[in-house]
Amino acid sequence: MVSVSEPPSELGLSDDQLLDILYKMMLARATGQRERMLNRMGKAPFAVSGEGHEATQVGTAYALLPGKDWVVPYYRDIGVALVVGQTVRDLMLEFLARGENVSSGGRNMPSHFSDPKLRIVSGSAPVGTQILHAVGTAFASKLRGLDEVSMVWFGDGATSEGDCHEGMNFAGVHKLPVVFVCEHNQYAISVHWTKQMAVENVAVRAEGYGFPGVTVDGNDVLAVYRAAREAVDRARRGEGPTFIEAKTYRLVPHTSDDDDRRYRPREEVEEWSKKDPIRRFQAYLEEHGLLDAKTRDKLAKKAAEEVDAATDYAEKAPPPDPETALRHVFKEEEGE
Amino acid sequence: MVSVSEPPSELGLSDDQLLDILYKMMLARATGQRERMLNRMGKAPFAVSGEGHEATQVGTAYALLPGKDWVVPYYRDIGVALVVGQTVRDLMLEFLARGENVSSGGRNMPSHFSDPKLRIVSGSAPVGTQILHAVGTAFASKLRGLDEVSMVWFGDGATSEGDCHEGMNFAGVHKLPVVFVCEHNQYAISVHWTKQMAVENVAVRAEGYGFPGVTVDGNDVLAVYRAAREAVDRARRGEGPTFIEAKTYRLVPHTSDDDDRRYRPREEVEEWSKKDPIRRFQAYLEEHGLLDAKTRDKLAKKAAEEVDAATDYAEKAPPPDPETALRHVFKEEEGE
Amino acid sequence: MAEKTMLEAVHDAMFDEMKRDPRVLVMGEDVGGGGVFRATQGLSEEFGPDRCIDTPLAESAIVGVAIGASLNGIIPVAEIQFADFIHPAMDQIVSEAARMRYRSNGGWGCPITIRAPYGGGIHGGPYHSQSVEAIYGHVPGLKVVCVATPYDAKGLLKSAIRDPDPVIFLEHKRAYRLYRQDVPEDDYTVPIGVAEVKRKGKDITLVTYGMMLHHSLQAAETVQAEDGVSVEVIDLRTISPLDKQTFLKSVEKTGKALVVYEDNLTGGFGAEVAAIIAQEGFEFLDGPVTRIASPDVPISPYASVLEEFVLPNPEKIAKAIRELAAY
Amino acid sequence: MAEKTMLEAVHDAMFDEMKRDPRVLVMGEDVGGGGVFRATQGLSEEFGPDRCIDTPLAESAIVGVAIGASLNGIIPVAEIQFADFIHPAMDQIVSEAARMRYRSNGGWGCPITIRAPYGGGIHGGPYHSQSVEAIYGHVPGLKVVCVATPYDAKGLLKSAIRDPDPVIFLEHKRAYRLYRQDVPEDDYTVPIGVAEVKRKGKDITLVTYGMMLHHSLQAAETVQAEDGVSVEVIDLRTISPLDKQTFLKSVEKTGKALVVYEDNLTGGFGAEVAAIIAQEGFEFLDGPVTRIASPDVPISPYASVLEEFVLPNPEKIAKAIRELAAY
Ligand SMILES: Cc1ncc(C[n+]2csc(CCOP(=O)(O)OP(=O)(O)O)c2C)c(N)n1
Ligand SMILES: Cc1ncc(C[n+]2csc(CCOP(=O)(O)OP(=O)(O)O)c2C)c(N)n1
Ligand SMILES: [Mg+2]
Ligand SMILES: [Mg+2]
Repeated sequence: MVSVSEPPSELGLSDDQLLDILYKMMLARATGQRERMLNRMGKAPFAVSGEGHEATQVGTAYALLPGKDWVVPYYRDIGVALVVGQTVRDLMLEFLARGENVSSGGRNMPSHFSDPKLRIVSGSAPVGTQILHAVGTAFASKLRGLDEVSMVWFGDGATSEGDCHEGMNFAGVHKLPVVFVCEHNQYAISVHWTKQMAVENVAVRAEGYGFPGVTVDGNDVLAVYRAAREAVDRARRGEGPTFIEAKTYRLVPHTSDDDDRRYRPREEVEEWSKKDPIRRFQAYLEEHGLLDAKTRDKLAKKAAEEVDAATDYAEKAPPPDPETALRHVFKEEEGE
Repeated sequence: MVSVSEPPSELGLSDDQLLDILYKMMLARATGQRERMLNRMGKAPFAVSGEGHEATQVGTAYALLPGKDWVVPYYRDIGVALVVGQTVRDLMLEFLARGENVSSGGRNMPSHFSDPKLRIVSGSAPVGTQILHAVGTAFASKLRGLDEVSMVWFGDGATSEGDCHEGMNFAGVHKLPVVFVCEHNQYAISVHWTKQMAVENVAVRAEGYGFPGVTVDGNDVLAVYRAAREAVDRARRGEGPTFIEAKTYRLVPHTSDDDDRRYRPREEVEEWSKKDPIRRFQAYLEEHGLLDAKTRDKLAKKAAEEVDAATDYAEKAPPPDPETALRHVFKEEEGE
Repeated sequence: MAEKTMLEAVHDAMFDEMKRDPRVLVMGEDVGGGGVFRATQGLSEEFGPDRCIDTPLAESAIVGVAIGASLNGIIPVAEIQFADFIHPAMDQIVSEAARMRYRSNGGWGCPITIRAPYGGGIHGGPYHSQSVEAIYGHVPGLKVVCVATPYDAKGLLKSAIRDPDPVIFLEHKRAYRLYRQDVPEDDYTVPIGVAEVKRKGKDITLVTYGMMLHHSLQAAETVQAEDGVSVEVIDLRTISPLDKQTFLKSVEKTGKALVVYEDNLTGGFGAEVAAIIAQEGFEFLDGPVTRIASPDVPISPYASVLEEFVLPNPEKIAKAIRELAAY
Repeated sequence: MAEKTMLEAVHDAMFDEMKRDPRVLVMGEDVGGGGVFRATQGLSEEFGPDRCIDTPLAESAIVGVAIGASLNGIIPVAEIQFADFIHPAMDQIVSEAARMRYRSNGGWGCPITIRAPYGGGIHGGPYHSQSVEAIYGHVPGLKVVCVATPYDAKGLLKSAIRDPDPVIFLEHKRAYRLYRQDVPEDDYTVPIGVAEVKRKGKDITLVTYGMMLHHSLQAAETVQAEDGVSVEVIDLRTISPLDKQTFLKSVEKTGKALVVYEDNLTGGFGAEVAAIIAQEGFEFLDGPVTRIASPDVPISPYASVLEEFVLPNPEKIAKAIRELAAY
């Protein structure tokens, strides 16, 4: 596994950017936690968050040019959505299925991010289908001679789907500017990765499609960022796809419908809590003199306030008008 | 590429078996040729044959125990069907869609082999679906503790389908006794393999599923046999799947509906005609003193006679009774 | 006899069949740990992980491998976690499972059962709410069951597992824990392809299945009480093979037919029921063959207000009954 | 104006649209070399291999990549080589293309066209003969066209390519070279969602589409000549959105409806047409809404005698017309 030990300066990130990365991770965590809390309070029927995946999500998305590059996330990617420009308010409006929400106007389940102006492609629930969409946006970029990059995120379980194979193969044949990010959290709901694949590192499959695959420590945000950066640069240079496997862990159940005590030993969860990517990055920044307790608390407070404000706003926002259920099946005439 | 140069005795095949292998190759060729001729004469609307693939088909199938092992061919596999026990008469009855034909009673297109007593699994036309069926028969063998092996054949184009990936992954995870045989003839109809995959040897993909992949000269019947033999032995020992990529070439158009002059330079076809697997094996046997012109002619004559007799029989056999079109949608009660 | 939910009944049918026949096994995503709905709870512990198999996340493989295994002496009960995720397996189901017997002229059979929880009304949004029965009810070679009650679920799932041909077994998610019903512990089966009159009536024949059975029964009570309209409610239970005699006989008596289904109106399976009545029951009809279903939008949008707007419910059904009764 | 086959008309529509709009491209298996039916003949030469793209053999990828490309300024015309091979792409079509706009509340659109040659009567056996329109006609968010004549093919394919939403464009294989018809060289379109009365009549309304249009027209001539029965033949052309006004108006006039389709009877799209007539046209009806379709077996078995036994043809249709006329 690639892991980062060198000083942050080597990565070309400014101190502000490093703190911004930390903040986005904290914000993603706080948002996910709040959503799960609201769910437990009975304010929303469903919640799914990426707690534990923050390094992977923020580290990869941070390598993109927001608004220019194509973002094709899956349901766990609160961190991705925040990095490329969605606000917590956007997410809370979506979470509470308010009419105003930009992702879907209350039609899709929570965490099915969509935002045309940010080039976040609307996602569905069937696992893995979005991989082909990212290959498609990248294909269009190439055909149109645009130096955009497409990035797509999915889980370890998703690698078993036919669409994952077809997408990687298509991307390899056409040498497309697409980065595949596998957030390998070792489980597909209750199914351990050893029942999903017979290889230690699924990134080795990339070779069979004619492009590089790398395995990184998905809880090390700078290692992830470096791998993503290289992949994005490579793609932008026209050298084709890269597959990034980020080994991580979700610290919470699969969704609000799941009880992970059935299948994950508490010791394992404990073990991984110690590797918490946020605490780890904080320690790293402290070590390099870029963060102190005061700043950390300030950031935490800021994140909490942002989440509070967004929650307040969203709770007050009205649900969609029932009749809107009939709209947008097909394109509407102007003025309709 | 693995290629065989050692004397035949090293392979554990008797002289009789070597001649039988040659005969099966010649018979497959003669059958395919006859079918194409009958098609041109207007006696059948469709023909698809494996001319050029005989070494790959006969060499792989020869490693199986007929009636015990599971045979999951695709539409090009006349050679496979003959090796595991179908007769030319069976094939001709199928080709002419006679009611008596064991494969389908005139329901499936020609060369969609099926024979329950020989454990040849009925195939469809959608490319690659049968790969999962072979994984399924192998799964059952393993669950039931039976030392059967399943072998499945498909083209280079089929490797692009999701089912191919899902099948190989499933087989890898469960370490199943299945052998994947890719008859890599470099084209999927008109599409050259370089538009199908971005790797020189598709066998490298096996590694990503946790089992070995080998690339062999698919026009060298003994090289193919050796690879298949090893794979079958491995599978039978419970050591899991093997992927065999046999590089070969079809010497004729894709099917009777195809005009390959549109997409294949004549020189390329010429070049490969020189590598004809049958002539090559004949030369090899002659070199090792196992074949002379007389025996060769005798075998050719025997094949021609077998094909003649089968054609005669099949031409006289009646078409299916129209009303049978309504039967066997579901299992019929005894005596129905 | 114990009171069971439909979910428990589904579980029990698998348990019993696995006990009865060592060839039966269960396979699918997360089934080893009991499944996301807990339908396979305890099967792995009782019968071992080799008979309750966690597969990779790949629906085409689940069905395709089940097909192959079924050719070699196994009787697989394949679970698709949500019916919404059955589409990647479409080709294996339609091209392969459904045609194995036909294309081999009876040579091969494919005795698999594919279970899939389906239907809306559970805040599942457009990817955990779909009805898929119309797609498969149209495919020759498949049997399609849509269960809605505990008793029927157990008896029909046993029939499905024992059936020599592929059965798509659809369990309405909202009916899973809706209520308890006496379900015999003893072995019994409910035959595939037989509808049941779940409520007798004389003014209108209401043909339905799945969750809409419960909504329809409720609507029938309401109109009986409030309007004195007597509705005969027929639960198809199986949509393929379709038991048309039962509803045609009823229409002969009532002269009026209302078909209620949760799926989108256009091209839903209720269209077939209505078409049969319009052709074979034409002489009995005293009014238009009426359909109540969801409008033609993805079923269903997530927000409660949207979902309620879209799905048929007892009020919408009662309204349709009144209108038809007044015709 | 030149006489063209339907196949040529399909080709010309793509050619013209690629010329007119640089965003339009064609992708699929073997399309670069002209395609197995030659529908894309010469497009690669004219517009370059980047606008006529040979894809890997993977239908889900063909559709899924087309979807993604359509989000980024491309207007893909994706070819599925035979409609029988569309099933592996089912999930991408139903879960993704059809719902992209709805689930994003109008934020994203998916302007793709998926062309697929379909239908039987060409000795194609059960895997080169299927009708798939019922599956897709049932899915909200998809438009579904079934063409059967050269003029309509060109005009409708242009409309499909220009449509901002996904269109499943089904071309009946047996109609490809059936006959020639005057097809304007000029730009013209035929609107999606509008049926056409292809033959005027007063005794019976016959609703059909695809190859059955031709068989129906022939049957109508026969019964006119032999029995003096006057049949109005309506070609739906588009099955979704469905132009029900055209056939309801006709039934109002004739009082009798015959629905003819090639697909399996049960759950075929004709069931929807019959159901609409039975509900909305009930007051006009003087006889049972009658359906003629293939029996419920895989369409179609390969041997000629079997195929002929299964598929509807002019004789079977004429027989049904006579029976309905005599009702
Ligand atoms: C095609 C499909 N099958 C099944 C499901 C149900 N399901 C939702 S998430 C999930 C597990 C996904 O695991 P993974 O890809 O590892 O992502 P993770 O949730 O672990 O981040 C499953 C099986 C689905 N959404 N889509
Ligand atoms: C799912 C599917 N898509 C398309 C086709 C049409 N088709 C038939 S054979 C073929 C090419 C197959 O190529 P390959 O797998 O290399 O086998 P080969 O014919 O070369 O032996 C295609 C595209 C099909 N049969 N099934
Ligand atoms: Mg995971
Ligand atoms: Mg090939």
